[in-house]
Amino acid sequence: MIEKADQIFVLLLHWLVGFLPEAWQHVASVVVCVAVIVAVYPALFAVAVLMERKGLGRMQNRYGPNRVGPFGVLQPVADGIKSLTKEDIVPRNADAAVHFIAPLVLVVAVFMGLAVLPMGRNMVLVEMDASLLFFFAMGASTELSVFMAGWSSRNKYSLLGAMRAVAQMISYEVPLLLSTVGVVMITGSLSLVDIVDAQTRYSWGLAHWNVFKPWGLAGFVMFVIASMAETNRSPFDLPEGESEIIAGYFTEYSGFKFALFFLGEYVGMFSIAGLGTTLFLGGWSSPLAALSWIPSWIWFFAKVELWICFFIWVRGTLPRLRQDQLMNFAWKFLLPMTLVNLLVAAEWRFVEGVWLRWIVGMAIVAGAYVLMGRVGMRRERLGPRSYRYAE
Amino acid sequence: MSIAFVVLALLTLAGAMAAVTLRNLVHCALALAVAFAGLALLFLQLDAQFVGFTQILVYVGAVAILVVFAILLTRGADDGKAGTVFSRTWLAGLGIAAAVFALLGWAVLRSVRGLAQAAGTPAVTVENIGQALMSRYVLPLEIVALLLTAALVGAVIVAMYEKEGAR
Amino acid sequence: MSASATRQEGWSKAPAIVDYGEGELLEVSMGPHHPSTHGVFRMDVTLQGEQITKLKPVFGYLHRNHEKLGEGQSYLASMPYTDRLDYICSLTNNWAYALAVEKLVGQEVPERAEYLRVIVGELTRVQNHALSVGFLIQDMGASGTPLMYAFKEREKILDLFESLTGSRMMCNYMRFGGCRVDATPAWLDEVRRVVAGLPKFADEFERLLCTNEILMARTQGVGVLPAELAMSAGVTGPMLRASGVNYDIRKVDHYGIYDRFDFKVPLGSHGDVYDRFMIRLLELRESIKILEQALRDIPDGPVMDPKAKIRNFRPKPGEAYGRIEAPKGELGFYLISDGSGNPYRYRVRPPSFVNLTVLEDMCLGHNVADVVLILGSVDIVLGEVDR
Amino acid sequence: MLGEGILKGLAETAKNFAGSYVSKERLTTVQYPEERVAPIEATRNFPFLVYDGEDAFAGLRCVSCQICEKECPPKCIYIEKSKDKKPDYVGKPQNYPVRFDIDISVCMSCQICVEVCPFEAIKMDTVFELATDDRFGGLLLDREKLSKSNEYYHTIHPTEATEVDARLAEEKAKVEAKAKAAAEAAAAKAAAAPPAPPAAKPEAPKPTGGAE
Repeated sequence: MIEKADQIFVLLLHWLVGFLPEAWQHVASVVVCVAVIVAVYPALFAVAVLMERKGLGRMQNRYGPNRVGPFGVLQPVADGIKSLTKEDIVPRNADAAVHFIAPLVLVVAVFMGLAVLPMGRNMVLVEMDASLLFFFAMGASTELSVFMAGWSSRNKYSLLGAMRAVAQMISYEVPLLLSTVGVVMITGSLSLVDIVDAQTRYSWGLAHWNVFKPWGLAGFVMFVIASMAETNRSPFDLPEGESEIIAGYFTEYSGFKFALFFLGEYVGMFSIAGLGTTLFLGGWSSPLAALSWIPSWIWFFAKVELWICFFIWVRGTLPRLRQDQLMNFAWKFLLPMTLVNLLVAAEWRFVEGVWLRWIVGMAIVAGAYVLMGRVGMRRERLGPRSYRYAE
Repeated sequence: MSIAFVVLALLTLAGAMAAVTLRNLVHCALALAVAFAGLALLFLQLDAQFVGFTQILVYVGAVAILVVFAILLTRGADDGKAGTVFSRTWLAGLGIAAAVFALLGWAVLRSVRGLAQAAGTPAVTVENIGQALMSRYVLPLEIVALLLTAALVGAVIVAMYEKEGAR
Repeated sequence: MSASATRQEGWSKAPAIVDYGEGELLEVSMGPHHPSTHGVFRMDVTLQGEQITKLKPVFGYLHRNHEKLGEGQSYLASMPYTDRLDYICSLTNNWAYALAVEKLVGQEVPERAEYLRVIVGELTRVQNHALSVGFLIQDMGASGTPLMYAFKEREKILDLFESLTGSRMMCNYMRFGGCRVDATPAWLDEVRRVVAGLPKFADEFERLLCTNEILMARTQGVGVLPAELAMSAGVTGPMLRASGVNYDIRKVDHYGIYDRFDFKVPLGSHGDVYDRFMIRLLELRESIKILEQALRDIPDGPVMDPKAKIRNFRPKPGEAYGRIEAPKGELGFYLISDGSGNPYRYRVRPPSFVNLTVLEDMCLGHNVADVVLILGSVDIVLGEVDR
Repeated sequence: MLGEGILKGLAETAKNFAGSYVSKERLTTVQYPEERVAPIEATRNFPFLVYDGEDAFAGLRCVSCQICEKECPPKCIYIEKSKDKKPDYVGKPQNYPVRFDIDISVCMSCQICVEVCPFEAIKMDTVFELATDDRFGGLLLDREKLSKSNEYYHTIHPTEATEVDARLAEEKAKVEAKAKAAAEAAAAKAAAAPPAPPAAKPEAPKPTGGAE
């Protein structure tokens, strides 16, 4: 029974394609899977948008949307209808073709990334050796669409936003990639399925997730930070920093194209959260052996949603950085930290004693963190101040 | 010669043609990105996953962006609207192109002749590449890494000097 | 040369990249429709990359002929219009105007009315400072959370204003020689309750952001205003004090009954955005102290001088300048009377406007993101700038 | 300095998030059409004309003195004085407004008209749901729309209305006493000397502007 619930979608797929002749089955299963992904993630997108608006509202001592449907659950539907029926405006001087293609490229690229994520036991669309590489390759191609959008709008704010976005995404791709290298080093595979399998082991009832190791913890934190920057989430939302450059690269987008950008952004968030979950949080595995009866796909999506919640929480709290600080943070802090983390991963691999490798690993990570944080803040002469009073 | 190959080849060629014939530099750069992507797909079609993905990651993700940035930073996006796509030294260009084509053609023909003896293609997985890089080709790899590090240091120094000069 | 960037032909080319012979510059017109110009304000910004090389403030989009209107109607009729100058703090505007007219005619104000003025004035300062730091962080991109907390607190104060004066923002409360209506004991108790809750709000706000590394990185060393420049430009208010100049009109002029209260003036030492931000929070705490003292000492008595005239108010010929320490700086009204029912000359010295004049000096060399922040730290209200 | 500030901020928002489910203090929104805030007595919005008794026309306090029209800062009041007269609350014949229009799209709710009115005839209303799709006609209130009963005034501003009523009653009593005294005096005089002087005219209530 538990097995059935865990594999329900796989069984469903087999049952469905079983009606077809043998030769068609492979193609049909791919088509069905793609259709499911293309249907499920926009639905999740709707949920996430609602969650975001409600969560932000609660953090700000207000309700958030609660008028459309019970508790406002139909708000995303209303939003969707609104953006679909809105006029599609293309600026007169815009490069119409590029302006049109940009959102499509973005959405296609982010959906491609989802193909390699194992969303449950035996639930991965394309199983390949280099799936991590594939994911990053797809992530890299979103930058081009951002640039296309910004450039083709012929708007100064768009252009500034696109420049910011591209610079930011390129810069943060480096720490993002490097923070995952530790996982690859330890697991010895670029395949996401293998990485999850390596984490689905339990000792004393506790899972062997990568995040429970010093290099994994540090890598996880850096991955989270870099992923916020990669998906242009607050506090790294400079490309669309609405108080500075209106809406950045999609200033001149409206209607359905804008909705596509919005969708692309959120699906990008899901995919990167899914990747982070896969790499550090054990993918679809349960944290405790005792909880393994819960279906694997529930674990995966729960973790992704939790990740999104964290993004929302951060967005509700922090102000955004400035461009040069963003770059400094990436190149002078995150990048060295990821390199140090590689060292820690190597140490973990080669030091024998269980306690010794823990202590050494944590010492290296914490020492580097404190050192670099202190030096960085001191160099910029930043810190709390005290004030004098005149009578 | 499958249909997929024909489509991909046409896509790549169309991108490449557009990259050299379009008037708008940014359009050229985007067309170049299409050509890169087509090439990557060709690699994938040949089951060379690692090369294919690296092609996308490096060329579409980084090189194309670099080109675009270079265009934006150095000149207005559509300077050179006037004038033809042919430069004045097109004759020399033609000569060079012919020479390169001949060389490539010769190489291809030679390798085809060689391939005729080989039976089947070896399965090149990422794992194989990794093994090879870390064992057989470890020295070249280290040399390349050293070279890149040196280049990186050099770039940092150049950037630092510029900053000092600006102050 | 510069105009070509905005012309139609300029648009059809690359996005207005103009060569001034010193590299490529980008001209951006920030505003009047821009999310963080605090109203309809425009900055013609010339950028090199994202760095500001030139900034020209353009205002007047909200010009409503305030001063000329004041010259065309009776002294009393200008009172509700002053509400609309700095619409965040209408009560201090009322006060400054009432003070100017009282100076003009030598009108005395009853004791209780003075206390009421201090109470509503300091409440106004509290809500203005809360709001301005909230907006500042909003400009920094904090998606509204600090602003909402500030609004929540402001709401309580606005409710107090409404139950005293009848209106939340356009209070129109003060009259020449006192205040329009008296406060009931219940109202004063309510004020005591709200004031008792204010330190909690300040604490929460400080916990939320004051030690935040991102906030410090964004604000420290940004938009530095040297004390000499601030003084020579006539900058006043928290902005001047953040630059380290001890100048508070409450302490200098002792207008009203401010010499009876024990409060201090916080001073900054760097003059950057962070100092301005912190000075506002510290002043908020000082205001709470004043409020506590005023609420403790408020006497009974009339709130309006019985001899004061409302209709047919004709001051003798003369002139007067009344100024107060409004939340944003020195707010002054200059009046010349020719003996008729209307002022001959009616002039406002708006703090926002004068403080805005140093915007370019503070912004040069910083980038677009900082401009928004620096503008936010000036704390302008366009109703007052454009009048 | 190593991210504690950020963590502290996150804790603060988390506290507010959780608090919004348990504490009213952390969820201050009032869901407007269903819920409303408790009305604040001093609230003012747009002016209306008070009438006494049942009949809006007969009881109208306004005597069309046009002071409010003159003092109104944005000049949003338009009054047309009547040619004939009707008795006011003390019974004295007074003019009444034939037309009394307030353009509430111009009115800025400053309540100066209320302060200057010597007859307690114009007061501030508290209704705010005045949205209309007719921008000009719908926002131009005429005398019929402006006239509201004293009872209504008592419901929206009870304290103030009671004070006003007391004041009016006092004045009325004073006027009546005076009239009575004058009538008695006149009667006495009439009894004493045959050529009767015209009945002592009841004085108009003293302008009370500014007392409020």
